[in-house]
Amino acid sequence: MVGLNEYLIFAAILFCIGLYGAVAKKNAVAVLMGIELMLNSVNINLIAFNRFLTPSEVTGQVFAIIVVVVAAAEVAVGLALILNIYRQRLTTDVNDLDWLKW
Amino acid sequence: MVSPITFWIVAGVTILAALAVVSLKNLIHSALWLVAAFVGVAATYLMLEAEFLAAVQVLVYAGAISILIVFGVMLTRRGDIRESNLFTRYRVSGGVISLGLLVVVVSSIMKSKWIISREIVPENNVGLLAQNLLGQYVIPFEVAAILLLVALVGAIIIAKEVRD
Amino acid sequence: MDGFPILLSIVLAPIIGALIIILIPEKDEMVIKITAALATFVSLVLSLYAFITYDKSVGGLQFLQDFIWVERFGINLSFGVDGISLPLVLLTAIVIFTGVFASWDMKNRSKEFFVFLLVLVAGVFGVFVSRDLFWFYLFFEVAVIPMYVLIGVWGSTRKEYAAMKLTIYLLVGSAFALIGIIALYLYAKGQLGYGTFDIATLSTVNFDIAFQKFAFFLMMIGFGFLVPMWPLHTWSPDGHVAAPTAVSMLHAGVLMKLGGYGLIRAGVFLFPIGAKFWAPLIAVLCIVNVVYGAMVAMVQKDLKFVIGYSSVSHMGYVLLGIASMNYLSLDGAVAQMFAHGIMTALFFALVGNVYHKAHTREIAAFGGLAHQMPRVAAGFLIGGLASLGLPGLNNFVAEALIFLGSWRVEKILFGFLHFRVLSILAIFGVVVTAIYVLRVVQKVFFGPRNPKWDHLTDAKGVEMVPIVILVGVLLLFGIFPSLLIDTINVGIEPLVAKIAAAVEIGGIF
Amino acid sequence: MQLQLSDFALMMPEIATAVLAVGILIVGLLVPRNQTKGIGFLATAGFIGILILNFTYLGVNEKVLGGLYLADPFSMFFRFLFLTAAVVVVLASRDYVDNLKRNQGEFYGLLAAATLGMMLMAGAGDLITLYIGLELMTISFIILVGFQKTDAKSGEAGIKYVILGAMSSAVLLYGLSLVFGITQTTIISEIAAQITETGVTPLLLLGMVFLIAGFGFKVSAVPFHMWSPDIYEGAPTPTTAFLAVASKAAGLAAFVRVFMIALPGVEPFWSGIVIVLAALTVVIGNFIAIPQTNIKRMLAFSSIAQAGYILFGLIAFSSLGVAALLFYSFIYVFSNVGAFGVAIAVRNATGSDEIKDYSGLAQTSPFLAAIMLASLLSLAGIPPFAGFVGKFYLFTAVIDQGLIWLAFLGIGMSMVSVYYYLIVVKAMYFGKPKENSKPITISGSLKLALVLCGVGVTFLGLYSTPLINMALDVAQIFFPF
Amino acid sequence: MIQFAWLIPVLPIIAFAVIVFLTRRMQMVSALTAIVAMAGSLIIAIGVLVQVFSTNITIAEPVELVVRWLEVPGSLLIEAGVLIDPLSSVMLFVVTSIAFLIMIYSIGYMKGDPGFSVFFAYLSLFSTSMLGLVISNNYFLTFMFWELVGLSSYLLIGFYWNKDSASDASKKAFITNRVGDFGFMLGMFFLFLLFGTFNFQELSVAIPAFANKTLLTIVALLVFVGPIAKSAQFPLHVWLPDAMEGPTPVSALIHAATMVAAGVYLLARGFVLFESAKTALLIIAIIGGFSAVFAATIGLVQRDIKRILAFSTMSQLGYMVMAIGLGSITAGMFHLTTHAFFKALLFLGAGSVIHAVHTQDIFEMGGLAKKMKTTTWTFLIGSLSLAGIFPLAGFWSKDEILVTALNAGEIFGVPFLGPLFLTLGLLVAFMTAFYMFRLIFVAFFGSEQAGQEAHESPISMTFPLVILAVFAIFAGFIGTPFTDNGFAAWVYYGHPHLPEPNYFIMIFSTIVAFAGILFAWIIYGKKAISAEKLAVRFSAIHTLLYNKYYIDEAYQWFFDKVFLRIADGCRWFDRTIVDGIADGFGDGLREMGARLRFIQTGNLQNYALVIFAAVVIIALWLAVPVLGGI
Repeated sequence: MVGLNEYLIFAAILFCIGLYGAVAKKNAVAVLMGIELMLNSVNINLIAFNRFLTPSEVTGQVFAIIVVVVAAAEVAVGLALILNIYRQRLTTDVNDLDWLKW
Repeated sequence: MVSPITFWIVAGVTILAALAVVSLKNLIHSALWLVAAFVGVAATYLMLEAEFLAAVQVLVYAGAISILIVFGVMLTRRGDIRESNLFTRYRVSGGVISLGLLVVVVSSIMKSKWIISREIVPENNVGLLAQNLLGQYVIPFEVAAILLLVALVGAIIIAKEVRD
Repeated sequence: MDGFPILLSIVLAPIIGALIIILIPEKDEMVIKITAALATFVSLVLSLYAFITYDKSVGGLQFLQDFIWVERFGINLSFGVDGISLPLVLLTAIVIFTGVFASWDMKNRSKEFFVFLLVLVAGVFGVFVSRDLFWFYLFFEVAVIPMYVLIGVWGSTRKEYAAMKLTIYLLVGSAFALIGIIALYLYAKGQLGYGTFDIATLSTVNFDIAFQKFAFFLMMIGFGFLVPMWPLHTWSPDGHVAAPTAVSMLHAGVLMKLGGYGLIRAGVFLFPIGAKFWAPLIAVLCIVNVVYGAMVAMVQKDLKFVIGYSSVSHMGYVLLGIASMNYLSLDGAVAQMFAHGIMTALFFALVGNVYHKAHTREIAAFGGLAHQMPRVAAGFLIGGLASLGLPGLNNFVAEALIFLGSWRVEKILFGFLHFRVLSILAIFGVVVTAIYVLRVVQKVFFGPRNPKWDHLTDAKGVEMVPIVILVGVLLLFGIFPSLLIDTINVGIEPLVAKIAAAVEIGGIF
Repeated sequence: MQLQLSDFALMMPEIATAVLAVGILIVGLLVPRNQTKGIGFLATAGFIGILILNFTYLGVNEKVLGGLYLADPFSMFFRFLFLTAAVVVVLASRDYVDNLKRNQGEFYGLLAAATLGMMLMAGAGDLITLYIGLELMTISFIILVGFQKTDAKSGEAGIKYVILGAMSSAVLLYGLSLVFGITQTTIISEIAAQITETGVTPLLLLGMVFLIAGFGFKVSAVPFHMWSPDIYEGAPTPTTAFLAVASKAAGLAAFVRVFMIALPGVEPFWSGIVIVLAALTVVIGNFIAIPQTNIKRMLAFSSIAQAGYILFGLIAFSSLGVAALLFYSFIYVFSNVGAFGVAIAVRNATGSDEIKDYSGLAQTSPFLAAIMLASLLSLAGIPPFAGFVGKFYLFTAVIDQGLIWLAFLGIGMSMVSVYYYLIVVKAMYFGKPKENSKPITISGSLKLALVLCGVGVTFLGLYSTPLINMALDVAQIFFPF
Repeated sequence: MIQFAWLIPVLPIIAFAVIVFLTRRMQMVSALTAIVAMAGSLIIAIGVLVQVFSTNITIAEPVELVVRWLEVPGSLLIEAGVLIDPLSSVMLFVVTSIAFLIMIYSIGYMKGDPGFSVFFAYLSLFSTSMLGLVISNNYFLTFMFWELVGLSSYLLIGFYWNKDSASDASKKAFITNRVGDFGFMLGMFFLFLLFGTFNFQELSVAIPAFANKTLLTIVALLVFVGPIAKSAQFPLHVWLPDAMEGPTPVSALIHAATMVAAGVYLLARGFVLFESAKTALLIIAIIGGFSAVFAATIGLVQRDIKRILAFSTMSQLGYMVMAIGLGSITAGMFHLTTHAFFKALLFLGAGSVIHAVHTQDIFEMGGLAKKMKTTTWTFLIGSLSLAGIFPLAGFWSKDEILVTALNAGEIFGVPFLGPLFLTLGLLVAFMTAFYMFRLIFVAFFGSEQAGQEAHESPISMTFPLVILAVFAIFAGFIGTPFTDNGFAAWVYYGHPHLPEPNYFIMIFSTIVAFAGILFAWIIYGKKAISAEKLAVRFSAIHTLLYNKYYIDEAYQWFFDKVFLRIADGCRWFDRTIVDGIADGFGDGLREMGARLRFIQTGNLQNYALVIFAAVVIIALWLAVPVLGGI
């Protein structure tokens, strides 16, 4: 029998992997990928809660849909920005983006 | 209810795919593994009897987002693709913090007790979802539309090449 | 003039003057100056009117005006003056009026100068006429920032450093006072059931001993920065030196008095027990002020530094008067604030005059200046004599009252140091003052004619206005002190009653 | 549950703003490129109209869709704030927009969209609405930050903002999901009741920590502030101004709403964290501001510090505290936009944001210098400007809770802030203007914006009564007793 | 007349104001204004004197006229009041008359000086202060005028302020007096503390009833510090010789006749205090006696005519102080009165000489007796009076002091004190006679100096000389032991002690005086003994005396090497330590900011790490108490 906790832990692992990808990869696109993983793990959380605790309602799923929309929008804007910066500096390495500091 | 074996297989594959995404050095490979991870998540949704979400997941993520990402990879290609996805100097510290977060979250989860509902998922799950989205949750739904519009306009403004 | 808002007008006159000046084109310097003079003249006339018509037989706060402001916090814009604040209002009016004339030769960006100067003085007036602690504090801070600009733009000698130092010091000081005021407000709210910043109402609250100790400490540090109490004083000589003439006058003449006034109003009056507890510390530090300030003044090379440190020394007397906490000494403290204000304004007006013409203030560079500038020399000598407490001039009366008051204190500090020892040291300060004042007078003004300074012209015309007025005031209240002291008495009386009613507790030492 | 006609009436400001946003985007597409002046007027008029409309909601306290959306004094106050900010920013961005070659309509449209997002955050009665509002705002801002495509700094700021913003929203979202899971509801007012029923669990606290991180990011509280100096510096100045005041206020609105309404039960746990964060914010923000040489970056650190002060109001956990918080957030609009407005003017004239290039501003452009002076003094909390009154209320609120040390810290750091603000004043007033430097000419609307800000900080400094009374009334909804 | 007594000090101040504000440019008008005002005061003073002696006003039952001056309810009442009794009325007469004469003299002496008007203004200011000091009815007012005479003295000593020596001297005078005033003030405050009043009359009732004699002694000694400085007693005498930098009429009026006597007057006025503290009285007598001898020894070798007179003044003041210390205000005041006249005469004579020869060194003068007849004769009369030659004024007053000294043993109950003080007195008498006649023999009768065009001074200068000479001869007769109802019957403390003629002392003191004159004649008149050889023989002593025992040098050393160094140390401490800490604090904060800014690395992943690290840390922080550890 798979309980709620297993799903939550699964989501947590996914979240942390995504986080690791987001902070440890040079390529801005890879960073965005990591973020997507994090958002997905949240969705697992939401749907699992919905399923186990309030199966007769769909609040969690509604929330998850919204999250999906937001994720899509963020990626779209993010990629546009990456494209823009690539045109200017010919790099997608986030470590090179340190003109603004101190 | 889903059998534990199915769950563990799906979860294991998804986690492995995610690990591959963050550990591979070739961005293309990472992107492909990301698609796999998204599919795994969709499978998880299915196990949780959220069929509509699973469909959305496959369509939006595995389809649209992955394509967007590949698109991005193509546009930003420079140098050797096999060395396109390297680690930063936060390889270790990032790992420590991620692991720390994992420990904190998991230990908190382990201490939680849930009152599991005995109710079953209603048949007309998708219909209910539709009613909710256009009824009670109409505001977020409408705003999401505006949000997409904004993102669209923004992406165009920013990505459009300047010709001066 | 019944019903005429005298105090409000005193505060508003400079502000209106400033607003008018903003509208005048920069090139019409004369119009700007006349406007400034007129605005301050209005304040002066009204202050004089208030001073003369204040009913001493009734006493208390008079010329009251109230505007409900933030009702739910108990903040009211309320004005009123009593025997303590009235002389200080008059002092401010005199000093700023003469200050405008002392800056008559201002040529560089005079429009901005007078705008800031008038805003500054409006703040100072506001402090003295406010009966509401919130506005008291607000007006005080209004006075600080114009000072920064005034010193930084029109000053001299490390002006930017001095301006910053002065501003930060004053604000840090006021920060302590602000915390004290808020704590006081909240405590009183707990007791009264409603919030109020009205000083008179707050004074009826029974603050417990622990709170009084705490709150008075905050006030002591806060206003101690302004007075300035040793070792929080170093901003003041630097500030004095750097500031342009009128600002030095206002700064040393009036701004430092805000500290003494605040300490009396928001310190001793509200927390008599706390005051008794901390008084020994103030007493010890103020003696350091007096003697050490005078000693440092002795070896200064810049004329303004001498006066700056002499202010430190003289304000020590004010603190001594407050620390002694009796009728005579508090009377003397207020009188000393007035007297020192006039005296030091005179000094700065004269030094400014000399500096403006000679472009140096180095004592060693001068000598025999009385040949070229006899009037300035005479004025400086009179100021010096006032400074060293010569009878017949206002300062003597004030200092004598402080000494007499402190002499009466029968307290033993640290278990062995009799309070009277401090009084004796303070009185000895007068001797040291005489030494450095006369040395400076001699070195600058006496001696053979120095042809190097033959191009200097004596003070004349408009330049004489500050000298004549300030000397006149020194003499008037020096010869007829009861004109001033009778008013102060009326103000001090309730304070003394409050102190007498307070529980006697051991001091800090 | 369906949307009723009366619900539309309750949401008119939001709907109007949505219409304005979309409308401007469309108009922007239709209008020929050389006749875009009207868009600015349209945006200004639109925002002013909505601002006036908003006043008709004075005293309204209704729920929409069973509490999913709230038309209460709190949301009304924040709408008032956002719209005021929008009006002055739109006015102030005039000179910037005129210099844009294209996308002028989009600039105003995105501004309106961001405003809509903020309004939703303030009015949200459930977590989903709150989240989507937050994202609408964030994404609009991301685009506005990266708007200056030709400017590499702007692009870099955009990327930083999108990545960090997405990460923070992931964190916030994770927290929201946990809260949703524990309480099985997304309706904020019902969460509290659920928590009293189930009690405090470790996972709830963890969720709370994630929420603090998420909201802390939006209000730029240390250590979640790291993004803001870079983004503030890189973004176009009007965007920075709007970001600094409105985005922060919106984050604060959500923060207050969630923590005061949904999580009062765990107040003992979060108050300690918020105290530490606020103290750190005030200290770090002020310290790092000292050595800055770029005015926008300096103002960024200063605005971090200001966030710390504002959090004092949350810490106080009293109606006085909330009122002080609201009051301060509001006057902060005038203070900050005033300062940024001058920065826009100077940037337009000299092409520089460096403080040393402000030298002699008081002589070439006394009006700009005076507004800058008033704004900076207001930020520093010096009377007679509004910042003083705001800080006064905030400190009163925390001292009332017995946190005197925090008040001391706050005031002490204010003194530090005076130091670096005065460095700008020093440049403007003490410095000599460069040779043959001409007075800076600014457009009428920027002038109007600056006058509004100057009048705002002065008037509210001297006569804070109407605003603080309003804020106190609003705070009643959190502490009705 | 008594009801107008308050006008006596007021008239001169009016003259001062008129001169300063109106007539500064009209020299003669200024002088006349001052003189007319002074004459008015003189007339009133005479009227008061006559009325006091014709009605029954005594020191114990004086007349007081008061107005409220400064009041702090329940704490302090200071009145501006005049106190008319024989003591003050005599003093008023002395001051007004001498001031009047000296003003007349000054017309001639100051002629052509650019500061002519100012000079008269200052003299008027001085007169007001001095008369106010004399006439006031309480310590506080006395103190105020006491300081104001110090101011006038400062202004007048520094009258030639373009000379560095003059401005130095004026500064020295003021500061030295300040030190004295410091003590006076403390004593006065003690009186107020103990008795709650400054009023002389009220104190004279309260003090004798006060039990704590030790405290009274301290108070009395503190008050006495004032007179030590003002009357140039050891060790605060250093200013007086330097004060001779002022114009000679000033030296005559202020530094010989009146102001320096104020100390003696104060001792007399407040005698009830000293009387109640016998130890203090003895110390006063000792200081007075010592100063008398001390100054006289210095006077023996000085070359400057005014300095000789200055040390003589100091010596004579010591005499007076000693007399009062020995319990007789009658003797002290009597000598004060006669001394005022003959010492003023001597100074004016000296001024006349200086006016003629433009030098002050007596060895650069000589043979003046032939050229300046009036001056010589009057100077001689003054000198004889000072030397105490029968029957001139000085004889009678000195005689009374010596009689008092002889009785000193009885007052203090220590038998040997009588002979001791008598010996001191006679020693001073001898030296006085010697140095005065040394002066006369050298300056007036010595060989003429080549190229000196001395001639007699104008009438405005010689007229006062003659008048004062008359006083110097006859003033003593008001107080001889053979006069009934004379000085002793007016000015006394407690009960009048009408002096019995003591022929032994009369004769003996006359012999001593003649011995001094003879000795001077042998050395300087006949030149039987070479002064130069004596000086070489006793060179150590001579150098010591000539340099005034090096006391000025000691003070100067103290001021330069100790006082200024301490001051410099304070300055250093202030700038380096106090300011350094404040500045260092500010710099520290700035430095902290400069370092902290580097946490903002500009790397977005770093920022993200910070965010998540913070989340983990906060969670762990909460976990410690809540979860009992993870």
